[in-house]
Amino acid sequence: MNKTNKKGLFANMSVQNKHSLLRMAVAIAIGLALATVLIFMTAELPGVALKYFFTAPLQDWSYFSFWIQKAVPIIFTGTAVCIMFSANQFNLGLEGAFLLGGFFGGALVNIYVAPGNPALGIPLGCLVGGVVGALITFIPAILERLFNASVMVTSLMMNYICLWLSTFLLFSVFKDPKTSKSTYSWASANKEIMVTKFNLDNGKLTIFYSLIIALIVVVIAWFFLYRSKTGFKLRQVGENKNFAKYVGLSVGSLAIIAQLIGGFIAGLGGACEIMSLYTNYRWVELTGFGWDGVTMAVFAKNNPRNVPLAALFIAYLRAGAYVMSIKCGIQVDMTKIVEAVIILFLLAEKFLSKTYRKMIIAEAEKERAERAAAAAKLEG
Amino acid sequence: MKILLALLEVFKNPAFYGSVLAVTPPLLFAALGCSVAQKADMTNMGMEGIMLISSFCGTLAAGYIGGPNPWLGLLVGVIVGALLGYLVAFFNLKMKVDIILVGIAMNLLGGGATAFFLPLVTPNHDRTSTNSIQSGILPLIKLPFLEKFPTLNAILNNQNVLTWISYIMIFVMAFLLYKTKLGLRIRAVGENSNAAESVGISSSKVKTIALVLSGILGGLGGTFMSAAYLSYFSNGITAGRGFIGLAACSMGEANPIPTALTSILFGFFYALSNYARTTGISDNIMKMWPYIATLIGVVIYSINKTNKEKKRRAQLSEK
Amino acid sequence: MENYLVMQDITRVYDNGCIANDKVNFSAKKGEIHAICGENGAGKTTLMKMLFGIEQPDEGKIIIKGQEVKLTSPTKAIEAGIGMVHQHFMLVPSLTVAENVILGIEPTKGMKFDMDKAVAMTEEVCKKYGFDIDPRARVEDITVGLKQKVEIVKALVKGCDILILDEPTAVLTPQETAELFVQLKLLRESGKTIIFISHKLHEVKELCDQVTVIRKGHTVANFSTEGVTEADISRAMIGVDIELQVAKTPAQPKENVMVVKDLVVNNYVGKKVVKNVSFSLRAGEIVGLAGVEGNGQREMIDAMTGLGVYAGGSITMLGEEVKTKNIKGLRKLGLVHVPEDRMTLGIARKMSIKENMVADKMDNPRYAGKIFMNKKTIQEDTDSFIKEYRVLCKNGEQPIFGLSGGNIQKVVVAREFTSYNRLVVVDQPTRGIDVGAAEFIRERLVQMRDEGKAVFLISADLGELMNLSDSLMVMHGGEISAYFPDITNLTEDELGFYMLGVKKMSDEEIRGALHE
Amino acid sequence: GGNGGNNEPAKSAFEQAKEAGKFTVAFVVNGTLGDKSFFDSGNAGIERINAELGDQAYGETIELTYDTSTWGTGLEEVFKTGWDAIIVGTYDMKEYTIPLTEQYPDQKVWFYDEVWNFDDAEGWQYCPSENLYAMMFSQNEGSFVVGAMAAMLSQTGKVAFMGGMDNTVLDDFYVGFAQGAKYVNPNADVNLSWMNSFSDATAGKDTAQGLYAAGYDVVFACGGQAGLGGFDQVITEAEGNWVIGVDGDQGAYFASLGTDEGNAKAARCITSMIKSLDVGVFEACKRHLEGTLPYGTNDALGIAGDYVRAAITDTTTTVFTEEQLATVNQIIEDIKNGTIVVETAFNHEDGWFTNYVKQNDSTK
Ligand SMILES: Nc1ncnc2c1ncn2[C@@H]1O[C@H](COP(=O)(O)OP(=O)(O)OP(=O)(O)O)[C@@H](O)[C@H]1O
Ligand SMILES: Nc1ncnc2c1ncn2[C@@H]1O[C@H](COP(=O)(O)OP(=O)(O)OP(=O)(O)O)[C@@H](O)[C@H]1O
Ligand SMILES: [Mg+2]
Ligand SMILES: [Mg+2]
Repeated sequence: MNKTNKKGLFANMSVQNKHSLLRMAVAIAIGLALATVLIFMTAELPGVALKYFFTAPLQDWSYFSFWIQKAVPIIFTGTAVCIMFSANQFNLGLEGAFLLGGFFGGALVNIYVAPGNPALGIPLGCLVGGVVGALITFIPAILERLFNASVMVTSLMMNYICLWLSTFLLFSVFKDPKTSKSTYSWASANKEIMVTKFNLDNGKLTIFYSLIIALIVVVIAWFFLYRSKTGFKLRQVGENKNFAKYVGLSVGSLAIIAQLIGGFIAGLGGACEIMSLYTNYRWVELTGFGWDGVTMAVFAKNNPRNVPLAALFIAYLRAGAYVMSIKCGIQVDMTKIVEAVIILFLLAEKFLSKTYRKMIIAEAEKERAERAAAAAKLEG
Repeated sequence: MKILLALLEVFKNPAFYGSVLAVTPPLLFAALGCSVAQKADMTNMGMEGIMLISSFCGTLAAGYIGGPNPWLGLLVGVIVGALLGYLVAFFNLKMKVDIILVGIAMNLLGGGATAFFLPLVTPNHDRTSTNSIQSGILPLIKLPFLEKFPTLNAILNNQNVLTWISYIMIFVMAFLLYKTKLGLRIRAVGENSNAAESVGISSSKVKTIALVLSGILGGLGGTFMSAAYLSYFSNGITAGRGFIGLAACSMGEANPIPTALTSILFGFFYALSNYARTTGISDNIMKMWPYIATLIGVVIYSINKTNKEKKRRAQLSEK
Repeated sequence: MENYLVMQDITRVYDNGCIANDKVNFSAKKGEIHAICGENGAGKTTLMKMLFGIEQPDEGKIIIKGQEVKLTSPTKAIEAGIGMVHQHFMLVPSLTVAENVILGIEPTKGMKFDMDKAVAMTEEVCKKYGFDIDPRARVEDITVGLKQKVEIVKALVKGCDILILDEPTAVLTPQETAELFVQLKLLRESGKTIIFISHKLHEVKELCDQVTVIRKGHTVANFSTEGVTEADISRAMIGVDIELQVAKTPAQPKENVMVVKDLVVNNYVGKKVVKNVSFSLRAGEIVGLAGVEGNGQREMIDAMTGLGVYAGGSITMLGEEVKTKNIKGLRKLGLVHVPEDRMTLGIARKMSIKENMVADKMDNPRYAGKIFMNKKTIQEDTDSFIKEYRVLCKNGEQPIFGLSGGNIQKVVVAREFTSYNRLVVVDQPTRGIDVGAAEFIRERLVQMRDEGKAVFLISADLGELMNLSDSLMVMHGGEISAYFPDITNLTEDELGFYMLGVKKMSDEEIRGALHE
Repeated sequence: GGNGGNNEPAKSAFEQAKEAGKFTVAFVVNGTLGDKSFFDSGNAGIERINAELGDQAYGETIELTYDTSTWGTGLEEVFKTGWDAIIVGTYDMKEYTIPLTEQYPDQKVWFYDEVWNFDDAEGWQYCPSENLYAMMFSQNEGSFVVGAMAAMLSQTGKVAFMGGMDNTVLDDFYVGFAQGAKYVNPNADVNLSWMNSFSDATAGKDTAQGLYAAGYDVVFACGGQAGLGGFDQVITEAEGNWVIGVDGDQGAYFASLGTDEGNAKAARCITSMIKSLDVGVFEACKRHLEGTLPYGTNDALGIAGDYVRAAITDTTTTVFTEEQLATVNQIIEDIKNGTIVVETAFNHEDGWFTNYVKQNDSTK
């Protein structure tokens, strides 16, 4: 059986994997081609615009930093969604979890609990953000468990409740009257911006510590899902609920655990985002990162290990588009169109199914030929 | 106390009820659209995106083709809605993409494409709304005979024609789902597609039709936003109404009348949040109410359903 | 009289390679009720699906009224005058009877669906053939018996001349059955051809004119019911070919591991399907359970293994009431279970072989610590399981859905047999797998018995049952209809009589299964 | 459209201007254009620079979008590109601007709508930049005038201020508006409502609806794009309900569209409180080129220099009597000569504004 023919990278890959890679490549190509068309349609200097769109994040450190910065929040929410989707839980409450995680954990902790004390504020902020986030996803989860209420609908409603709750608290209690929509700044306490970052090359490269936290979360999430026994159980629930029940798992509790963890990660992400990018809290709209998390999980096939790559890809598009927008006045919203198109083609099982059959048949032919050759050799 | 009195004042004001009627239609269209799809066992999560795109296209058509012609805009909005409904069906039924994820992609597309094309198609390269295109507004229905009855007059007179259509649509959809051949097939396919297939009904065809209908209603809802609520398209103009429609549909178990009542309840709280700001209650708190109400509603509904199911089982086992 | 319907040399091979029909011949005359009999899996339903256009024959032809027809869809079949009542209900619960009946041929009045016309159409058919159904009642509110009648009306209203009934009485009470028969006879009088599938031979004898017997995809007999006895039909159906004899010593039963006493189980619609069943399973003994599908075995096994609930009586395992334990608790006590439905219950499709092998072992400290899985042990043990159980695969990392059916079954068996066990419940352990693998699994079962485990074997393969079991129970109509403490002198014919309800033992004899 | 046929790597207008040695000005919008209000007004200033000072200067508007997470990077990007002067404003942008003024000492910043701390080294957000010019519009003065006009026209004695989001600049609008209304009608009830958005027109429409329904018959819609929703609402209200625009001459804008609906909106817009960012922008550029721009100071741009004023449209002259308009003119004169001292929301201790609202708004 060990007929390893060293024909390069793809030689040892199964046909399924090859095809799924091909499908991903084609989906991405379609998306990028569409982006190119859109740019040509709209830009005054399409060449320049294209250059920014495709290469900006690699052009200098500050664009590079911006690229990484854009990836961080969606690494958090993407990982969160991976865990929930792995257990087949369609809890869409991450928007709310991210927002309130940022509000309570990122902002209020640093303003009121640990002012001027990043050493306490950051870890405590992360913790509080996570707990708040977990609470947000827990509510729909427990409602489904107790009353069988559709978690998708209740979690969507939770998002808006979180939004208006936080704006209410912000405007009626915590707002700094000097500002239009921000809390007091925690920078005031220690006179300098508390966001912690690496500054390399004279401050041109700025990488926030939140990236490190995000990557740690990814690693833990991966270990959790694929190495820990609870994670294994979660995946069993996600894969086949009846099977999980049959091997003796408590399906209901595991479903809740998955949602709690997802909410925790999203809330933690919100806190990190607030603590690294801002010196005060100022979100009065849903951030959209929760939905991005779903996109990420789709791209990553529900495996946290792939999330950073997926996030970097999307963030690259977004960073490029943003620079292009500032330089050439092209709307950043273009990336959303590209993302939507990629999602649709990436997930389309029937997309390129004819090619798949052809690949399969070719593979089978090859195998048959090899076998015949081997048989001939034996005889000869 | 002062606040309660002020609220009472609001409830005594007939214009408040007129306002409830005026803010409900987009929710109603969305909810009815979700319900017709849901009846065929298709969760139309992409309602928000469908509404946005059809609103956008409708506005452009109304403004560019034949000067301000909102009726044309309505037509185009509806056609675009139908096409998008078909697109959802295509990706789900033919390409086998999970229906929820098609919906999420549709919403992404809705937000992205409208915002992206807006400056390209408006004469002033507007970034936020089509203010520089005159797309007009659908006519208000004037009922002069009502002027003798001030209360009714405040509630019913001068409502937009699309508002009336939206309420008529409740009965149209109820009729369609419960009194027509198509409705029967939609319900049959949604509940047991094997049963439908076994008598020669193509379930994917019926599901596609249901989603196209859903798209049409989404188109009406979207056009309402830009040709009745406002007179122009503005980025994110639907502001989550598609999602609320989905929730209302879920609470009304996709049956047109309960779904419509839920939407109206939602509209009630929505209007209340507008009126209550002059009573001293924080309007952010008021804005939370519709969602909390829906949340509670969904829970109560689910409890009821579970109990009913239990009772049914118990009854059966007695036999 | 000329044959009204002829199915000639029909062959159907399913995608998975299963030859469900192999040159089957079947013909029926106008105005007769023609029974098709055969064991579970003989290919009866497959044959009928081809007649109703759901499946297409790979070979052979279908001739109606002397004309060859191509039935490529149910619509075509309906046009050709064929109606079918499926083995499982094909009804939309929330719709009314009339709406269900006219689905697909809805009458309209202008834009409106014409409910009155639909009701009238339903009533007309009901009146003509003597059915008493309220056309405006919701299907979810009516009894199972009525539902079955709605299915028939559904077929009749489309003007069918040939009516297929696939096990219509499986879900009916004797009274409902009797009532149905009256109506079927009326239909016969009005000139309809009825194809009637049933495992209940007295029904066949009572109702039908002709009977065709199918065994393993072949037509084996065709009689007129006039001249044959139930025993004759039974003999034709049950042909046991014992492929291989697994050698085994006589059993030495020890203490009771599980005791089932006066068990009552209701199915999901609340119908009592297990009626006061009592027996016990002893360590060191293989107890076999025979019976035609749908006689309460499914529900009883679910109750025993904690997957389902029971309404009355008791099930105790090693003295503990099963009801009070969850599945995890039962597994701790040593209950393992190879389920019949391996694809939806036995495996997680997209997970690897390795993960499927250890899915139930996460609370075993050998395989997982407090938090993490014990990767190395899992790797080593699963590799050795794969070797021991001869699972044909590339390696343990391969997703399980890529395996053949038989190898999937080996994985399930390996998982269950290598977990801590005192009682092994195996449901159709060798269905659809090759001879070698089957023999292997059977040997393991005997080995487990010899190690002092209690084994409960449920199988549709009578050869397997008779070869492996130390004692054997037969289930019929929700009751134990026979208990053989010793099966050395048991013949397959005899067994068939009990399974098909031709014979029943005395209560005393059956009580022996409890080993008090 | 593209520039097909041109094989040369094309140069952007900015690069061309740089090569031509022009003074380049970037107007940075922390949102997007199209608000028919403040940002559009600033953009008009840029257009005026290109039109009137085009031989020496070149200006462009850069939109950072409403995505707050991009603002820091976006602003830095503008500095890095090498614009000679960067016009930016509002409180939210201040924290990003401070470090950049140090990092890019060769570039000028013209900051609007925020008071800067140039001298108190111990104080809050100290920024001793010699390159920063702060323009503060006295919106309270203009608001006083439109407040007075609102009270003159109101039949119910109830007028309302509908702001985008609560901040000191917007508070300053309210303070002037309320004081002006009370100046004409000491019993006036001046409601303060927030739309909590500068971009969502439906929020403006909804807010306005609540206000009109509660009997506030003149509404000062003060919140960019969101405020425009007030215009959509007023045309569905009965005669005798009015709206006041902000930042640009919104009445004139709607009239200029020439449609029925535009006319209807214009006919209900009694005036607009024009806050001429365009003038501010243009004047700053002109003064910079002349070398007279006072860097390192907070420059107050008030009613005196016509930086803020009440728009007079056809509607204004129709709905107000000669007499009333004369009074308005008198008020303007009195503010200019200091007879009327307009209160401001700036420079008070915390809680002052809340109290001020309580005195003027009966619902609070
Ligand atoms: N869709 C299918 N794909 C693959 N194999 C199938 C399919 N349906 C049935 N089979 C197989 O074909 C064989 C005949 O099945 P069929 O349903 O015709 O049996 P039957 O005689 O109706 O049995 P029963 O009495 O249990 O209803 C069985 O071995 C079954 O496993
Ligand atoms: N869903 C699938 N995806 C990929 N490969 C499959 C799939 N199902 C089966 N195979 C492969 O096809 C081959 C034949 O499988 P099949 O189930 O038909 O075997 P079989 O002849 O029925 O064997 P068995 O007797 O063990 O059931 C096997 O090698 C198996 O690995
Ligand atoms: Mg069958
Ligand atoms: Mg097989």
